[in-house]
Amino acid sequence: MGSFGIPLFPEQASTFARDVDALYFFIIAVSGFFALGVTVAVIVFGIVFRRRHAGEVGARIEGNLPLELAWSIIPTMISMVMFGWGASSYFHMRTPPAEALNIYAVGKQWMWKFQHLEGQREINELHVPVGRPVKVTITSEDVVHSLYLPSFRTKMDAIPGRYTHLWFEATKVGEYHIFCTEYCGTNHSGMIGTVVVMEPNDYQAWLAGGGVEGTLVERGQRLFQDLACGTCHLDTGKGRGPSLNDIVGKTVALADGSTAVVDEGYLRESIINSQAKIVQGYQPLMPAFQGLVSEDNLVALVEYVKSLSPQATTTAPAAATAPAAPAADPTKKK
Amino acid sequence: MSNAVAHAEAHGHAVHHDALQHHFETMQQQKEASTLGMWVFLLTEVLFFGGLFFAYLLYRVWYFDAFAEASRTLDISLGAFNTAVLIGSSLTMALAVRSAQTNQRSATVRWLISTIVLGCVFLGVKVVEYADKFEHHHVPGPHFISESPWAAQEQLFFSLYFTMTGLHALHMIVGVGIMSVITWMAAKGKFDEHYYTPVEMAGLYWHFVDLVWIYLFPLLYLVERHN
Amino acid sequence: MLDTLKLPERHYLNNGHGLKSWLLTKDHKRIAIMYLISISVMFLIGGLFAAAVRVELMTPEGDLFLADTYNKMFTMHGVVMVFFFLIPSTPAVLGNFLIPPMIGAKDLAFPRINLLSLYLLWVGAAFFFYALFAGGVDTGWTFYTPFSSSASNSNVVPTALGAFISGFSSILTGLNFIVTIHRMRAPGLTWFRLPLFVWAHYATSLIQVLGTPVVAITIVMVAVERMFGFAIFDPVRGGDPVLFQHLFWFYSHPAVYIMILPAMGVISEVVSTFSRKTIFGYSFVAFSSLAIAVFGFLVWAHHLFVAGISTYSAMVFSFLSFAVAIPSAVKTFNWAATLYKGAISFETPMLYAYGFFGLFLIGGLTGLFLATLGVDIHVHDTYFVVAHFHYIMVGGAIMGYLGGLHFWWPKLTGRMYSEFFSRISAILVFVGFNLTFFPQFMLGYMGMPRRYHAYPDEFQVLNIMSSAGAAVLGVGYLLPVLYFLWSLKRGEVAGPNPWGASGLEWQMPSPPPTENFKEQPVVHGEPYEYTPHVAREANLV
Amino acid sequence: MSGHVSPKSLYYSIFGALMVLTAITVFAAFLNLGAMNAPLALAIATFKATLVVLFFMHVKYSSRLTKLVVTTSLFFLAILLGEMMMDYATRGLGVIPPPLQ
Ligand code: HEA
Ligand code: HEA
Ligand code: HEC
Ligand code: CUA
Ligand SMILES: [Cu+2]
Repeated sequence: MGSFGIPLFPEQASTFARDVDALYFFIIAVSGFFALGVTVAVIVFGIVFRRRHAGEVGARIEGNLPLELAWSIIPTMISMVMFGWGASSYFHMRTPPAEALNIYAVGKQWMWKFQHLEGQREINELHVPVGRPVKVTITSEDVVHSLYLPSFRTKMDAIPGRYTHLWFEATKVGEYHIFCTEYCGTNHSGMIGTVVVMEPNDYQAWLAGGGVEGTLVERGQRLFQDLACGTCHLDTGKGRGPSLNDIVGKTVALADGSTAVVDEGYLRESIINSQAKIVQGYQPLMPAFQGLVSEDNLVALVEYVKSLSPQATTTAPAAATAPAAPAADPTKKK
Repeated sequence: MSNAVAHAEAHGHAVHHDALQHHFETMQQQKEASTLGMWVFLLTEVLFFGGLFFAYLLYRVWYFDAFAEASRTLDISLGAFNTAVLIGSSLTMALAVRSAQTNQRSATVRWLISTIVLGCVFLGVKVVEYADKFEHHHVPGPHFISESPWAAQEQLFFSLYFTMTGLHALHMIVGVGIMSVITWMAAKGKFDEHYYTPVEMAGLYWHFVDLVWIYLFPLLYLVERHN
Repeated sequence: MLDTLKLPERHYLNNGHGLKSWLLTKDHKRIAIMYLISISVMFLIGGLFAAAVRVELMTPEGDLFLADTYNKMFTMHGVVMVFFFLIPSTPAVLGNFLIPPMIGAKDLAFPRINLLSLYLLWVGAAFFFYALFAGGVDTGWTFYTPFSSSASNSNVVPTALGAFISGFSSILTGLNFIVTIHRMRAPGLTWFRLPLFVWAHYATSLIQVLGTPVVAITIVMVAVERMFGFAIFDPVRGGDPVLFQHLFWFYSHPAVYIMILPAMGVISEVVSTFSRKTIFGYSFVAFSSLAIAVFGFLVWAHHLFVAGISTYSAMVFSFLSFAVAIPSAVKTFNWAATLYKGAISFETPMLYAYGFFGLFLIGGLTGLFLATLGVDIHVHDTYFVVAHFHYIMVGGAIMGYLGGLHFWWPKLTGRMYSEFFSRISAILVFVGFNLTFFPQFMLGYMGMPRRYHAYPDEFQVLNIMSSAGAAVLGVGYLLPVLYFLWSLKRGEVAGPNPWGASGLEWQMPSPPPTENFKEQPVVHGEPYEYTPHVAREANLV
Repeated sequence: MSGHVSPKSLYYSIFGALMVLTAITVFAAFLNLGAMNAPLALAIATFKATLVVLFFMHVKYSSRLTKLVVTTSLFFLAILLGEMMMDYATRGLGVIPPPLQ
């Protein structure tokens, strides 16, 4: 790809790429039209109406209301098209399909750490299968970073203290750049890596090749024991803390009268800073694990707690988002 | 604003007042310019504090319990006392402006001095409160100590508490400074019923400082006092 | 005709000699000249940092500077250019000099405050230089937390205080303009007879007084966090680092209009003068300035599309970002229409105006790419953004500023510069500029992130083009310094109105006397009157 | 040109009102009004602020321009608080807007 040896476009390696590029070309066309129109107009006027003798003055034209209206309304309407198209692709990019593969990414000065549910952990390298939606849950251990996959046309900031998400579906086997695009200090430009898109079989083989510590859930379970979470969180619900079975996807009532939906962000907050949201009927007894659990381990804990809600994590959300999936479909067919 | 006209020479008369600067045509124009300038300045102040208030609002919604807990450690009687003092100083300030308008020189000076005194009382109480915070290690940072389960988020509260009240106190110190100059000018008889803009401008500033406190008091001291 | 002209005997430049007569002056014109010198120095310094950035980026490896040094280079480049050069540029130099005469006043409403705001800029710059010599700062001009508040170990607080103080300078300038424009207009000069330059500055001032305080308090919050260990944005104690971004951009998006609106005001004056025609759709151009100022406050979070804001608010902010583009569109079309049936001549200021059209169009239109959610996800924080804002800030705002400087130089100094060299420089700037920054759009879409000290090899060709362009651009910017200095002694005497322009300021002698007008002018007509009759009176024929 | 001179009694009664309102705020803070505590406190504060602005700061008797400046500041303050809150308030709503679901 490219012209005169100068590359012009990054590779199109995800389902988003065509969509985003098409939108890009549309805006180029509109902009080109206006830019050329105005440029040609001012040049032509400059030649045709050039001053011919020193005392010449221009015609007295004060303005023209219909013209003013036309050139405010037409650009408004055109820009609404851009807005609508841009917004719909944004929604698409922000709505991971329910069946997406879950991968966790933790940014840290200056590296990317990825964890697969199967237990594989990697640094500055991310292996994903082709043709399957992948959802990456992102956070940071220190400052703000941003996970950027140019060939997939997507990026998302990694924010300390929070989970953010991005998703993509790779369409081409190959190796592509990973960049950190939020300035994060000295070695910001070194915080780069490679995303390796593999055939599903190769991916399975690759997954099988590692995971000495067991799957993410297993690691989480071990942590759960090591940190003695189970002393309070009994399955019976009779412990000092609420039972953690089947809570994901549900709405919990909080002590201050409000409610919260249990998702990964909520679980993370409940562990690291449990006092922020107190479950109704319980005391703020749970110690804050802030600083005691690294982001990597938190991810494992969260996955483990999620695994205690088997319906929610497999069937329930799929049902909830099922109607959205077909809506996303048209953009998927190439 | 006020210092733009601060060099004014006094004892004027309506036609061509000595306090009129060369680039203005009339006293009326000069006064209107100062008034507008002062109001625009206060407008910037509103947005200045606006940013802080938003931070406060957000964290209070997020960490209500922590804020309630931290707020209970503030001394409500000192806070209420200070509110009364500050409102009182607004009254004396308003009366000072009124005396200037009606050309009562000694009354102007008297009210201005009362305002300064009340302002200093407020600052004094603030010093007592701050000292108490230091003593109890309620200053956010490495030395912060709190028994409550919300220790971390309480630091957000105290950070905002110190920033907000600190900036407010800074405004008061500036105000007391300005007021001292104005009192001195008033004592020297630089103002009359045609020219009292500096007193009026100082007044607007002082009332604004009062306004900020009117919000700070319930937001900081009264987050949740029942139970 | 010009040989018969003489400089006036008494004018603001020779009314008082010695340093003290300058440093303690209350004359808006002298203050403007001091601003001119100050910001020119800052521009050269900022430009040197840019040159360093461009030299480093000629090769993919980070070989010339250490990564830390590079980070400090672009940070200080951005800080200097934004806070100490572009924000003060047109308003504090040209606005300061011209607003009083344009409205028939002797001075700004608060001359001492005007001087104070110059001093504040100096104090702010002093803080910045302290930070520079103490080892620099490496946060990027955006000071994002928690990097700035807890991770960086460079001189964040002095730099931030420098920006804070220069912000106060900016607030005071804006305040002064607002009051002056409201209260000091000559009899007969109604709002709709004001030059569009004044309208543009009025809108600019609104942003300055409304936006700057918010960034000031944000800086204070970062400073207390850094200095005292307070927690406001600290995620470890529950703070939200993204809150900083909201507060920062609440100011910094409107601030980009502080940079462009005054330049737009200049363009209105220049286009009208050099086509000898009234501005097409005067009231639309005037109101679009206000609309930009007000709408400009509604769109800040378009810098946060991938920063974890909610999907809904991203929609709203994207939508509003398109809305803010419309008034700019209106302005552009009206300028083009003004040329229609004009009597157009191409002296240097007009060349700059034409350059402005081309570059502002590209810069503004690429703003639409960024405002489009789907595209911004891809190009956010890549060189596409860098190219966008250089097109507007360097291509648009500086072209406008330089055009204005050439346009009013005879008024400022009483003398003409070399028309030959100034045209060369205008062309060099235009060509060099495009060579520097157009490749960056391609780099950005290719995916090259900004603030990168080293980059993958495939980006090198475009980077070399960009660096080559920067050298041309540097020469283009250096030339004016030379011929302007030359003109001070050798330039032809310009006379009060060398361009045959219609504004009130051209009725003063050049350079003007300290009090601007001997008699308070009274305005009877509309702005931009170019009838043959007026032309004759202005000695055009 | 002395501007509006308010009677002293007005100032004293405004002062009295402000003191009473302060007392009410403190008193109300000790009542358990559930979710209403904060809105009430803010409403009282706003009422007090209005009194100060209108009477102590003479806005009631000031030019239209002054009133305009006051409203402008409130307008932009509302933008600041409102638009930022909009982001935070809608973050919890998930990604798919209900109508599209
Ligand atoms: C003077 C400075 C200036 C100006 C005037 C603008 C003007 C605009 N900017 Fe720009 N911008 C910056 C300086 C500026 N910007 C800077 C410095 C940054 C990055 C900061 C950083 O991160 O360091 C930035 C970043 C930036 C972003 C964030 C990008 C990102 O980080 O991901 C966005 C997103 O929406 C944006 C949009 C716009 C828009 C829509 C306009 C509009 O106002 C443009 C309007 C003009 C036109 C549209 C052209 C004329 C119109 C026509 C010819 C008619 C045709 C029009 C239509 C069909 C609508 N800008
Ligand atoms: C008014 C604002 C302004 C101006 C005028 C400029 C002017 C220039 N800028 Fe910059 N720029 C910014 C505002 C501005 N910039 C901002 C806000 C950033 C973001 C910073 C951040 O990320 O935090 C940025 C970032 C930025 C980058 C990205 C760095 C990165 O992300 O890693 C680059 C890279 O090319 C760049 C280049 C240039 C160049 C080549 C010029 C040229 O136009 C400069 C030309 C001027 C001179 C060269 C000096 C004068 C001439 C001489 C002294 C002669 C001698 C010199 C030579 C012969 C070379 N700028
Ligand atoms: C000392 C007792 C105690 C320990 C140890 C403890 N918790 Fe808790 N936990 C609680 C209590 C009490 C609550 C309910 C109040 C609240 O929300 O903070 C709770 C709430 C939670 C919730 C939110 C549950 C819901 O229904 O919304 C999660 C998730 C959780 N804990 C996970 C953990 C994990 C993981 C660990 C170990 C790392 C752990 N807890 C250790 C006492 C404890
Ligand atoms: Cu991590 Cu940049
Ligand atoms: Cu912007």
